[in-house]
Amino acid sequence: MSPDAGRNSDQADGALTLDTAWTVRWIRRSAEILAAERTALNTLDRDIGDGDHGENMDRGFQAVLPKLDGLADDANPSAVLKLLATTLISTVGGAAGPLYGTAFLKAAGATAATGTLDSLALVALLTAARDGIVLRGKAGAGDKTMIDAWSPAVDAAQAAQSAGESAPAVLTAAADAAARGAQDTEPLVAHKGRASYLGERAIGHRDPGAQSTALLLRAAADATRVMD
Amino acid sequence: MSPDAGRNSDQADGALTLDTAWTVRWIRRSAEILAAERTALNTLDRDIGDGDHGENMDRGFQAVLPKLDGLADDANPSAVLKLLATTLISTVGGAAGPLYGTAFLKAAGATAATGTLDSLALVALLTAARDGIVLRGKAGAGDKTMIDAWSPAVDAAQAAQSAGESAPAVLTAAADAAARGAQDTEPLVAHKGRASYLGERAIGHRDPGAQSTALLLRAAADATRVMD
Amino acid sequence: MSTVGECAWGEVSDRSVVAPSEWQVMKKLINDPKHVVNEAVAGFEAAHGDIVRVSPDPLFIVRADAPHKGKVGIVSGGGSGHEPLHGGFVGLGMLDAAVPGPVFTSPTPDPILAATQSVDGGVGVLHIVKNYTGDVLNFETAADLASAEGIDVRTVIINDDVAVKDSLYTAGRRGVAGTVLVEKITGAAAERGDDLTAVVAVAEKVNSRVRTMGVALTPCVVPHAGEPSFVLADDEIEIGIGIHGEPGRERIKLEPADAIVDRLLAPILEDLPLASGDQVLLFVNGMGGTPLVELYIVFRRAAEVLRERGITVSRSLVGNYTTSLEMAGASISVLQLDAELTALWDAPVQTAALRWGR
Amino acid sequence: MSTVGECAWGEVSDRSVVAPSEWQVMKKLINDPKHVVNEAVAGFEAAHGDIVRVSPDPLFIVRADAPHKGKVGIVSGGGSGHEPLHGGFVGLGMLDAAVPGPVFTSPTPDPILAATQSVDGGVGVLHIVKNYTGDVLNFETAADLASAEGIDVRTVIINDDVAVKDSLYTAGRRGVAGTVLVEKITGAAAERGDDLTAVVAVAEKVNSRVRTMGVALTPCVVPHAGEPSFVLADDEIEIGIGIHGEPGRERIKLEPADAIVDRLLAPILEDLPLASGDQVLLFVNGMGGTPLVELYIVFRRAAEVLRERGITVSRSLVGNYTTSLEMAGASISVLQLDAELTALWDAPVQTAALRWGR
Ligand SMILES: Nc1ncnc2c1ncn2[C@@H]1O[C@H](COP(=O)(O)OP(=O)(O)O)[C@@H](O)[C@H]1O
Ligand SMILES: Nc1ncnc2c1ncn2[C@@H]1O[C@H](COP(=O)(O)OP(=O)(O)O)[C@@H](O)[C@H]1O
Ligand SMILES: [Mg+2]
Ligand SMILES: [Mg+2]
Ligand SMILES: [Mg+2]
Ligand SMILES: [Mg+2]
Repeated sequence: MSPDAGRNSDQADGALTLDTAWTVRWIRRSAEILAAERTALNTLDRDIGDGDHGENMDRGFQAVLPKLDGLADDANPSAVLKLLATTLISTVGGAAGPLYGTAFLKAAGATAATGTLDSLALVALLTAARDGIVLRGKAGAGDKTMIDAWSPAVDAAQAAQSAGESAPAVLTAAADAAARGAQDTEPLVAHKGRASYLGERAIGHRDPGAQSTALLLRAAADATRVMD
Repeated sequence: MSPDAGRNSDQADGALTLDTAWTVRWIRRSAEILAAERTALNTLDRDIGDGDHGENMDRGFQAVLPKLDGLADDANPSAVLKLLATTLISTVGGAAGPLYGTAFLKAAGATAATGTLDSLALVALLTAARDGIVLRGKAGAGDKTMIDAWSPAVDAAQAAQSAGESAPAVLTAAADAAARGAQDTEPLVAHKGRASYLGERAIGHRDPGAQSTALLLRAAADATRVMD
Repeated sequence: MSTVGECAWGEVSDRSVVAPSEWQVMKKLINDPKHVVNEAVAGFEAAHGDIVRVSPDPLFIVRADAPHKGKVGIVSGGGSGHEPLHGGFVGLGMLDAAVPGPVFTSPTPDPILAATQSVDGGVGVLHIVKNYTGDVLNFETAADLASAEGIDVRTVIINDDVAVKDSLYTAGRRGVAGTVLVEKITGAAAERGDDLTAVVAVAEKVNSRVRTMGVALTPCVVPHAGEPSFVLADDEIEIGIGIHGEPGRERIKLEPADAIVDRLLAPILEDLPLASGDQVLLFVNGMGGTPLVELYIVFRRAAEVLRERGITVSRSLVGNYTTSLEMAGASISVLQLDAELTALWDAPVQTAALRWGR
Repeated sequence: MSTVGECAWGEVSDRSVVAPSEWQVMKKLINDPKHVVNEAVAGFEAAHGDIVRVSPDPLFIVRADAPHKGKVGIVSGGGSGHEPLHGGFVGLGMLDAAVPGPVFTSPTPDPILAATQSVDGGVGVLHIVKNYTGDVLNFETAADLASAEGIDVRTVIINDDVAVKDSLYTAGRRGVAGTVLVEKITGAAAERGDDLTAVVAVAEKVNSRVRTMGVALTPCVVPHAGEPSFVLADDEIEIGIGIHGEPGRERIKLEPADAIVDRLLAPILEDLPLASGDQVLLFVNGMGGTPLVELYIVFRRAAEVLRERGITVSRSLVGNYTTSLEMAGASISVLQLDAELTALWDAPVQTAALRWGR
């Protein structure tokens, strides 16, 4: 697959199909945003964790970029997500590595035989990702973790899909909900991860993992539009 | 000997004799001045040494104070100086402990059988002290050590004695010369002690041991006058 | 407020790559923040080649003579920055391998798996894991992968830190300095030939009998962050600090050492069912930046408090064994001994950081 | 400028007694600056009662089983604040007694004399003295007094620090971290039964073959002073620092670790007549406040430079063994080995800080 394969997936109606090229663009855009937000994520994590979340995410997404060029020409979105998952598992470390790794592994599983993702497939992808994180990390809603961005995103995606929205619109709804969800972690006390050691002192700080989730879903929505 | 034995040595002519009581007053006054100058001496030593000279001197002179009360009633100046010497040796530590200890041990030797010190005996005392320090520390003039206060003091005392000055006047001359000598160490490079490691960087700083010598000799002059 | 950024470390600005001018203001003996762990491990191998060898990629430290046929392998690991934990404890009578992650970040499953394979003597491998979400998850994945390859892997999670309430509402107690004691004693059990089940039982026994509580006086600076991990006022200390600079129970004004020791011991003694006549191992651990002379002042008071309760300190350990880079502070661990644990503690050990009987 | 007084330690005002409010702003785990040494030594005895006992007044630390009839006694000492030097090296195969002075201040002759008497096994006692005027003079007086009592005392002055020019115009080279190597190897010679002359010869041989050079990144704070012993700008380091914070050769801008190592090694290799094929012991010593991970980065480069010159690092030591309280920094020592020195280095040692073979 050529590096700029992502450029040629426009459809006749002007919307982009969510195909392999979109999946690759999603990862590229995520890497871009995470690099730019690296220090900001570190700072969030320093406030209520150990200050490495931006570092960890940046390391993982930088590691996947060169591998994208080596994808088979007939790779489907699921194959791309699986590559992302295994790369994150083997390069991110910390709590976020296995959690995001499992998320994308499950997402790959949920989209296995599909070449192009419609809104229903997108909802399945997001749901599987969220469920994977819950399976590994056992966090519930309101525990002040990345789940508090993922769950509203899944709900919003589901609602948009039920309302008959296009796949890009479903993603935008998910991204918006994740951003709100991340923001809404600020008043919470944490019950999972390092921030749980802080008790009341976590109040007023945004969860870094919820924030990185919001950034990833924003990247997914961005990737439905042509970028330069 | 009662604690205020030092108060009763006035002579008919208004001058004080340099007897045992004077020796005791010298030590008490030294302890007082060194306690007050403790931090200042530490600071000088921090600049070109290890910052403990005030601490060391204060510890030694505080240790001798209670022992003064236990002096035999017939103790002569030499016995008092010997008590000072052994106490300094066993409490001061560092370079200053053995050096001042030897100085006062030799001073005690030089005044052995005397009950009252005249100007000649005083000069002998100061000379013996200085020579003791040279014997142990092997410093010469201009090496930026306490010798650079002691040697001018000995010279000034000798000159004053030759000119027929009284013992108190001899001490004042010695104290003045020591103060100038201490000040004159400022432009020097050190060749002995810790300051020698500094090379050129010692220039501009006063030697702490020279300064404490100046303070001790000032105390000796002070002790020739009645204090409250 | 005193942040290290304001004083010893200089100002470090935001950046996504480290420009040559920027490491110059972070006051550490390093070359490039990105190479700290690799270079340190290379130096470690150069210094202790008689005891360990290093696999550079995936990165792990392993006993020079591993694997031992018929001996249970013991693997630990976690973020770097806690040295000598864990690499300094690889060797006869303690760990078979250690897997260092980036500074304060768990290693990924790949090197854990590789280390597990390299120490497998055919009778199973124990993973000793400090209770942090990242460590637990990454070791879990590695254990799954190793099991899939037919290696019998068991895991013991260390959670000795009484600063954190162990409840459904937290990630649970953290694993801190008590880990050293688990590694030593469990390593001795494996060395004497215990099977995997017995080795696991020893590790769990030590973990259930050791409690730790720490204090920080100053923060530390993670090389790639370049800024202190938290901020303490000139007269503030953090009671119950974790080993990555995670906050603890409370922030208080500095007190005399004896008062601080009493504060650290209280929750330990509340939690550990010690009776008069019991024997303990008392471990005063330095966080990295506190001089030994202060650690012994802490030990003095801790031993005194235990003695007053009729408890005998029959074994002791004092030093920087589970550190947080250059953080100033200390932790106190109390391990309730019995004849078995005492004998295993006394058994020979030959590692870079702990050695006796050999 | 970064002074510790401005950041971690708070402001400490002039004072002649320590008021309760004042220790609160000096950020150390201590009770009262005046009791630091006594309390630390009490804690040391509590922790290591199997190896040492302590005489509280006059204050010295002595092997629990001293004196040994027919064995040369070995005594060292000096100011406190360099722990584990010297107390941590008392025990089988190393020192028989250590005499700790106040922080950074030589002990007086009384405790040195008492320690000498307590380890006299009838065949003489060696004083190992670091070359500082205060140490030299106080040990000299003690030796005179001990000789007067019929004890055969010999003295070896350690001066391994190549930072200071050894000339008539200075107090001569200082004794620094190389002292640890002298104490270990000389202790082994005494333990195997060498007589006083032979023990002195071994000590002098080690001293003549070891060279050290150090660097400081931050100052330290002497408890009774309450202020840093020197001031370094945020981006400055001091090359050739002494172990009391005495200045060294030059103050330079912070550089990468490898460049600093090269600067430290250059004068050592200039001074020590090493040839390709020679074997050395490489000792990277931490000043107290530098994490182990950095010391191994230093070791890595130092070993590399030696290897490039065809010199084999056949023995190594890495850790905080001769410290300056919490000072950040390190020193590198190179000891030219031969078969005898290697065997004596490898001989059993059982002390609080250095232990193997037992
Ligand atoms: N049990 C959990 N379930 C879901 N998310 C979690 C859990 N524990 C931690 N996290 C997420 O991981 C983030 C921290 O990731 P990161 O900083 O990379 O790892 P670490 O905490 O190991 O340093 C947290 O902000 C939180 O969102
Ligand atoms: N060889 C010497 N001869 C004379 N005086 C010396 C010599 N070495 C050091 N001194 C004096 O001792 C002083 C330092 O004393 P002090 O600080 O108490 O001891 P230390 O240097 O051991 O800390 C110096 O300022 C100097 O005057
Ligand atoms: Mg983190
Ligand atoms: Mg001094
Ligand atoms: Mg982390
Ligand atoms: Mg001194």
